Amino acid sequence: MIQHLPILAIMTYFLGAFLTTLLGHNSKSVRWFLVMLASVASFVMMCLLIKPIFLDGGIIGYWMGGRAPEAGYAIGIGLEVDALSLFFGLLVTFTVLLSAVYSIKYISRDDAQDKYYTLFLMLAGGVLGLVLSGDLFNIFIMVEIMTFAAVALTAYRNWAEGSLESAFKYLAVGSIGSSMILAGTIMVYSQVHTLNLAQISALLAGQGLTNTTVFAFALLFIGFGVKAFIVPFHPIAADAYMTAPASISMVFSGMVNKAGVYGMIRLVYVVFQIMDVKSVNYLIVLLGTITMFIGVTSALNQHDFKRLLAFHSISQIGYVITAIGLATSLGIAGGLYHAMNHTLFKGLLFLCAGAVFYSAGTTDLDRLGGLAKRMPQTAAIFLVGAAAISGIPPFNGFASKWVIYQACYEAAAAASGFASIFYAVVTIVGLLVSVMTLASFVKVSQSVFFGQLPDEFDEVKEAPLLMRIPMWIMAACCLLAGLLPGPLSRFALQPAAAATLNIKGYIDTMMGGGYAASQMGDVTPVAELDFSTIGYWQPVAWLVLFVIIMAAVLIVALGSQGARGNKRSTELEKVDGKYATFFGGEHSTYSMVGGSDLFWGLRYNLRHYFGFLSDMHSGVVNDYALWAVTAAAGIILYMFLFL
Amino acid sequence: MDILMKALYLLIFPGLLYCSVAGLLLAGIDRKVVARMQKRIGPPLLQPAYDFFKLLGKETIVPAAAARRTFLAAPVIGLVSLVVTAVLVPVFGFSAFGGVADVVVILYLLTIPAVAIIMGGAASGSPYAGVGISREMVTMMAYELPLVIVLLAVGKAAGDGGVTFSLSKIVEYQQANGPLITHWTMWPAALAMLLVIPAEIGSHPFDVAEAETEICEGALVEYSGAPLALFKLSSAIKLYIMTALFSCLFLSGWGTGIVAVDALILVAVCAVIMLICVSLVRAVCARLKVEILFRFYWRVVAVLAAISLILAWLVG
Amino acid sequence: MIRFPYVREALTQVFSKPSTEKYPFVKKEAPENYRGRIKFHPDRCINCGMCIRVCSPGAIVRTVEKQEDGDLVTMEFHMDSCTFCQMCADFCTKNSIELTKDYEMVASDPKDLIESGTFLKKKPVPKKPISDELPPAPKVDDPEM
Amino acid sequence: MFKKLIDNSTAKSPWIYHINAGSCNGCDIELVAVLTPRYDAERFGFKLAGTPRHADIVVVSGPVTSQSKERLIRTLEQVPEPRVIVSLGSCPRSCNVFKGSYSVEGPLDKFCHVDISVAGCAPKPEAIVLGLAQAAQLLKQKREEAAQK
Repeated sequence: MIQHLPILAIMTYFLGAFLTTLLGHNSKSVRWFLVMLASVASFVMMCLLIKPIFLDGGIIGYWMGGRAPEAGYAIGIGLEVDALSLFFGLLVTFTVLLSAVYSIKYISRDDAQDKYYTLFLMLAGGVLGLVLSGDLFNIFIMVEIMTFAAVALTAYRNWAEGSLESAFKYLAVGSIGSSMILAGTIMVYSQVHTLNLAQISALLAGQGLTNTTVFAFALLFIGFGVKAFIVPFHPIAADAYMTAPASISMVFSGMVNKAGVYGMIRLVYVVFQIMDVKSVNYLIVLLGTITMFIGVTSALNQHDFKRLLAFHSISQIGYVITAIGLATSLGIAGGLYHAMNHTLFKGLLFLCAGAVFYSAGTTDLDRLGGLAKRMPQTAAIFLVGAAAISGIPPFNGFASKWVIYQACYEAAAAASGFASIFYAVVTIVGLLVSVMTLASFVKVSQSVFFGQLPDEFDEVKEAPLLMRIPMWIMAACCLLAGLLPGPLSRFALQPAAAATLNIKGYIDTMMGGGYAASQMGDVTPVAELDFSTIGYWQPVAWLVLFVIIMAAVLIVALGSQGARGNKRSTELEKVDGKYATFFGGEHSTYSMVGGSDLFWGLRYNLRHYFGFLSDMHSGVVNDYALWAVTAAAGIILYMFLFL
Repeated sequence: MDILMKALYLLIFPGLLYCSVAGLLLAGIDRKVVARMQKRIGPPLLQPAYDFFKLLGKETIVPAAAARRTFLAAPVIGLVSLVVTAVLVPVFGFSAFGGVADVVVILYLLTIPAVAIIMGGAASGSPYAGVGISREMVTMMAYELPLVIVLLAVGKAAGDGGVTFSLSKIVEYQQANGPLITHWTMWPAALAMLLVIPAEIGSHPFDVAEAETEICEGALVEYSGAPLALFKLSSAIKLYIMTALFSCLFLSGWGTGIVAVDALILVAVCAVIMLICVSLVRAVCARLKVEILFRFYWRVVAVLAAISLILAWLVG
Repeated sequence: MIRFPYVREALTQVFSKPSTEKYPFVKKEAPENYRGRIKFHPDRCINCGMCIRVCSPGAIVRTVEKQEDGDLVTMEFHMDSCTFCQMCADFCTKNSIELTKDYEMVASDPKDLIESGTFLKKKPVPKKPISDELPPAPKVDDPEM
Repeated sequence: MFKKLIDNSTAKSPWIYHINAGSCNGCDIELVAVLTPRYDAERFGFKLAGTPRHADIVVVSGPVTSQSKERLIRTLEQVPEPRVIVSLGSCPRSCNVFKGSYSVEGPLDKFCHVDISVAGCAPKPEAIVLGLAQAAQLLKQKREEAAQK
């Protein structure tokens, strides 16, 4: 039974999509029932896999139609679920479940909801199929399904300004990525005459790197890079995240770009097994560092809540890629940890943006303000998300970033000469990016939730309960993931990181025992995992701290009875100037410091850099495609030069 | 028992009581000495304590435009995180939560008080606070880069070939090899750290965020009474923590071994560090503009720290 | 980029005597010609009203009470309304207004800032029938007049 | 004991907020002179606060002009209790030479109770120090009265 679960989970999504189109056209309740059923069922199936894979350390191989390899060649389509796949599978199903719950209310005002849910489930099925697949061509097909569903969902609110445009950009640049993946698949096939990942891995390791393989690797790497939206393929992500509905933005940042990250990990570590090649490490770390820096500095410049979040999404993916590129067990664990945390807090933040959009009708930072008085719960949840993404203890972002810095700096210490300085600089950039992340979330909190409340938003209501439930769940997860790094690393991260390096097991599960040894000769030993430094803090101490803070806050909140509360500012000012905002004695008027005017000291000093960034994000799809192709050419060249 | 000891650490010795007393005393010394440098008599030594207690007795006004909960919770969060930081900074050989003490943890914990001020200011709904938090944030980004580089340089120098993020390891290294300040490679980093301290605590030439003559105390504009008292206490504790951190990074490795005596010596050392980097600079300088401040930290102080880092890599 | 001037100045000052005046504990003489608290000598006033005419803020109030043997004149100098320009004292022919060196004019009760003096201005002696002789020159220094 | 500590501290750390309600600047300059090394009001814990929310003592100078009246009242309201209002110079008490002007609405005690008046035009810094010291004592008294209630 267990080995059927992965394919069932994928099929549930696709079946749900099919049935939603068929039956859900007229009836809201049928639609919701189908969507919820599909997402809950898939999530439960993934959860059922935790025990055999995470805890028992097993790997599930599944041949569709029972077509096991014949004569040493894998002809059938295979699914292979190891701890790495399951890790991402869990993220995907969890995100889909929460997003589905959120969508019920969020999408309720739009028309063509059945199409929304169909595409939504197609997207989910595509990503889940990608991460569970053990077949390279199947991965390409899933990437295509994912991309086209994502493009259509980006343009779902086609009445909104720019949505069709950004969908077109996504389509154009995304197609470049897809075709790279297809081309890479063809190259691989021409070399080893098989499409099964396990077999490719075994054969490639046996044959060593040839020009064809290097080219194939470069193409696949670029393809998944486009799907992960690393710089310079990122402008499409910024547009797509901004114009897509918030529930879809959450899915994008929670799983669509994770699909790219998963592809990279699978490629570098399992299929091509070239994590020991220093030049590839440098390239990945460099790309990751550039991605996180450009992402965060672009975010500092944004005027739109969701677009800002989109750039942060790019930046956080940069962290993940950097950590993975370090090719140490600590780095992989940190990267996976951060990938998970990114799903949690970025999803949370996108949901907050959605709640603001739902209630106030806009996400323009220069127009919003003071919503904490009208939407206190959303504001509190947002603060949790902001603290988590900026890496403030005790939330999860801190824990994973800590591991990444540790990994970076240890890599720096282990390396010598130029490389060590390079990794040290990466650590510094990482820490700086974290501060800049904090800065831009200060900007958001000041411009959206705090500051002055403009009159036009005086009647804004709190987001409905059905939207708040997923947000609270994610907020709780953010705290838990930060407080319990020990169990998490023991039960999820260590198995996943170990699976990444357990190539022999991966191959043998699919192709039969001893296949890896027969093809590869000397089997790469599983690298030792050293998590001694992960037990870096005492969660109990932090829990105590958290309780103390809560108690203190409670005492203060209860103790100051004399202070007046949340009355309407305008009414109160008429009777009593005492509670009016100090305005140098003037009657307080709306004079909000606009979101884009914050940090002008920084912006003034870095004006040339910011100007360059503005020029770079020209908004012209030709430019973006040109960037993508140029970068692709550069990466291919690099691979040929140094591999 | 373990919990009890932790509570004791948090509340009494390296925690709340000790660091408040030390911080208020240091702030008093600072005000007195600055006054003497300016040819004045200056306030009594206990003036910061008087200020604190007076503010406790004042009325607390929450403006109608403020987001009440955040407004009141912000000072508490800032104070608690500072107390935790104080517990993590070793007093010479003594360290309350030995294994936890870590430079990155401290780096992040030190951002929380600034974030608390920013959140409180943002929640107060005042445009002055808006300007204040923007300046606070820019100041923070300005000094964070050199601070990061300094910490990494020290981590490298004290890593004995490798690197370490652990404060207790840094202290151990200094116990074995003498204070890091005796290594010439660390001199630029020490200088950079000295210049970071006044910005971190928001003292005079770098107090753009709380410029009371320009933007009415910036983020604190709407605070009164007890919350304001907590903010003032926080800034005093920050004074202690930053100077103690300096002494831990560069001057540690000795001490009598008796914790009570060590604590007193630490306060004295902190006072000396503070007189050099805070009081003297404060007495002779006029407030900077925020963009000049930013440029100064990224172009001068960060470069100083980076020199130290590179030297540590090359020599060590 | 940033200069730290006056460092030596600051350091030497730490060890030198502060230039602060220890005012509330050690009283200090006001400088020469300081125009402080008004002192009114009612015994010299002749009720000519010149001071009231020259007082620009109108800080001097005169109340007159008719009595049998003359007018009971009360001069009130409102120091909380005064500019301390000394015009009244300068114009006073009898030197009955004096601006002292007392500068500690602090009051929680506004009445403490009023300097007042009362004197009786006697009615002139009934006129004698006009004689051919010239009347004797009036005595300038007569305080009773 | 804690209460007594607060009471005593109240007299020792009075923070000043200065409002110029149309003053000619004479008194303002003298108030600043009080903070200079020569008079050094910081000896007694005085400090110029930047916002009325931090203030204990509000020092008002100048006759209250029609332009400044509204702002003055609003700012005075925003000072937390206990507070002491000190009038600096002749103008706030009586409008001085400006009385009767079409643009002057004063004096100050039309709008609020003035606790301490410092006379002089402008007052000598010593007088201001004395007045502020008295205001600090009054502050403590007010604090004790408020605490008893």
